[in-house]
Amino acid sequence: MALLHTVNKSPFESNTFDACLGLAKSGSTVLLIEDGVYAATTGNSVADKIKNAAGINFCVLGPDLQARGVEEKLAEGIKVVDYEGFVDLVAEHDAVQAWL
Amino acid sequence: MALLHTVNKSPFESNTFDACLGLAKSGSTVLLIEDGVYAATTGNSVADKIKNAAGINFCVLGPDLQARGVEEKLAEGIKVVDYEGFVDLVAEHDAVQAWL
Amino acid sequence: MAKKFMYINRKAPYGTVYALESLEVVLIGAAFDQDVSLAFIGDGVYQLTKGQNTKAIGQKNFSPVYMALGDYDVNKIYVEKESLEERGLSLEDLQHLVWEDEDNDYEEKDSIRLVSRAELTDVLDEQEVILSF
Amino acid sequence: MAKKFMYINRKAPYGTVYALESLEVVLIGAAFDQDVSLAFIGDGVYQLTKGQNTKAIGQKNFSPVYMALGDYDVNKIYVEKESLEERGLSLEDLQHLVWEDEDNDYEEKDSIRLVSRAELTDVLDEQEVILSF
Amino acid sequence: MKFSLQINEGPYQHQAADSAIQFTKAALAKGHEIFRVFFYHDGVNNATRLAIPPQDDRNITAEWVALQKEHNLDLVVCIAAAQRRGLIDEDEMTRQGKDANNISEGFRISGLGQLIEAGIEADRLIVFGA
Amino acid sequence: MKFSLQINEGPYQHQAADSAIQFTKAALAKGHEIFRVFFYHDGVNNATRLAIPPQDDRNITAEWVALQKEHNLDLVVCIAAAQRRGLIDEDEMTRQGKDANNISEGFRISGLGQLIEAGIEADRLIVFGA
Repeated sequence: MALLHTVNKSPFESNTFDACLGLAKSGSTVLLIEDGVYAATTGNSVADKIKNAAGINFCVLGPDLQARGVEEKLAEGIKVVDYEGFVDLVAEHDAVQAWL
Repeated sequence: MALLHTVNKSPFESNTFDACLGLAKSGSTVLLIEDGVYAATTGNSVADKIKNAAGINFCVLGPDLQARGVEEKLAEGIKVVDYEGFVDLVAEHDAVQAWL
Repeated sequence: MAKKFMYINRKAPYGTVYALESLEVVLIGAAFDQDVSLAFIGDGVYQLTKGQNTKAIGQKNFSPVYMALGDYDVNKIYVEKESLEERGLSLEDLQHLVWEDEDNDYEEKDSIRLVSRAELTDVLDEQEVILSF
Repeated sequence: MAKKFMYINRKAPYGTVYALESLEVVLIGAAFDQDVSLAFIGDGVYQLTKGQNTKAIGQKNFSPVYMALGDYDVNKIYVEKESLEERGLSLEDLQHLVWEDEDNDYEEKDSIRLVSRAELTDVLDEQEVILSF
Repeated sequence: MKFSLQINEGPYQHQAADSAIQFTKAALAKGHEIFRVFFYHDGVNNATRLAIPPQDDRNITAEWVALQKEHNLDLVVCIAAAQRRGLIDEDEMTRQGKDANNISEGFRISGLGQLIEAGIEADRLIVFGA
Repeated sequence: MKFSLQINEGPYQHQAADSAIQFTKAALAKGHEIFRVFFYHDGVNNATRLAIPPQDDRNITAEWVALQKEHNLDLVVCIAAAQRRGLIDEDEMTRQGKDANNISEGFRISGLGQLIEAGIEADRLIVFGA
């Protein structure tokens, strides 16, 4: 079993991203969408959290990165997907947990 | 001049309370309402923040504490007000900043 | 075949409607004979506190409804230990939720399962349908 | 007598409507000849980033409107330094907002004032009407 | 003292809508004047007359309407926010060629200038939101 | 694969309503089936036919209606959440003695059991909210 976790809140304003990391099992995937995409940017106070989350696959929704003008700030090791990639991730995992 | 700050988010889920403390001037008042009242409870991971905020007056809305069943957990040094007390606080301060 | 349904509750009561409307789904969902669990994580643990009194805020106090969950065969209620501790709460601060085991002479059993974050991670991992509020 | 109006912007754009609807108030409010300031704090600083492209999310890109604020005599735009730094941003990442000083031969001046948290505290303390979004 | 309120959230979803009512009642009880209540963002949803809350729950719109009648409150719904969200009055219905309207009595639809004016004319502006 | 969606927030206020539409379009484009879209909490506000968004902005309800027509989607609005928030159809209007209704074509009002069924019948349930 592997879950897909979606996070749509900014890691700077909400603890949602931390809560997700606390309960995401090794082998699961975290997809950052909406204001959650800021967690995928580099050079900031949360960047180490992704580096230190061993065994979790991180993806980010490209359309949301582009909308916010932070595409060039993307941290290493995070896969960018579009909405069709989002759909694929849902299909490839056993269930989806939305961290709202 | 002295501002009244209102905070209505839980300090455990949102950075709103921290943001307020960062910009509240000595002599101003912070009123905790709605889910913000949890910041007024004791024995938890945020309790020290109020203790360390020198020069700020802290108030909490009693009706919101009671609704949430945490009245008995109230930390020391925080004044409990009802809605009429809320109105008085607004009148006594020069302006209101709502930390949403 | 019954599916594993998990209701994730992460929000405090009254500040938003999610706690109440989540409870409404759980009660309706109980009729569908699925394998139902509830998890209370983060501020969600505040939903279960004793002594809620909403009179002065003008909202309905729905906390007594949690006591009825056992009667609906909703008796797997996971409460995350770390979430309680961060908030200065213990099980004593929560309502005592029970259910009657009809396979065991209607013995009264606790519904709340206090679990660590690591244990809850494994529980979540087994779920097939996760409803988030 | 003009009142000191402060618009506090603390939310990222597009995730919620607040950034857009705040901007709409600012534009309408500009006609009222008040002493207007804007503060961008926390995720609010993201409203001003360069290079926003909303085509793929189906929302309107309203970021060019910030460039027009100077024409509406809205030229006191406070950006909190600490908020930028926490997010790994610098002024270079934000749009260059300017206004023309008609008292000074229409000289082009910067609208953004990069201020520390301590400085912003003093600015907030002087306000008479604070609109929060 | 003269107060104005800005309400950013709709009924039931966030407590902001409730807090604003409780504040208004307390302010009026203490003899203050409410210059205007301005409903913005999802706050416009407080103004629907079509809501049917459960019988054992509060009816937020009805509470505003009762307060409006008793104290002649000026309850203003932002026209731009309301149009986006499907809150329209009879005039808007006709003008926009819609077949129904849903704004309750006691509320009036107007522009954002009314919010600025509320800030200028009142001694204090208080924002309720999420 | 068969997907069900739950939408917890209304249009414009939160991006959740937009993300759900984009996801639905992408899923359909990839040949998946959408078993049901269930609108809960403020999500019921997506179903109003009275919205008049600015001409240069998207019309979220109209997008759902277009998708519904093309793909015969089952768009279900939670009756309890809708009643609280003033979203009613013609039947509800008559039954409750209201003078107007505002649900758009393409949506149907039903109970929470439809959400549970959506979870049971679909291969995946995805929640969009705030």
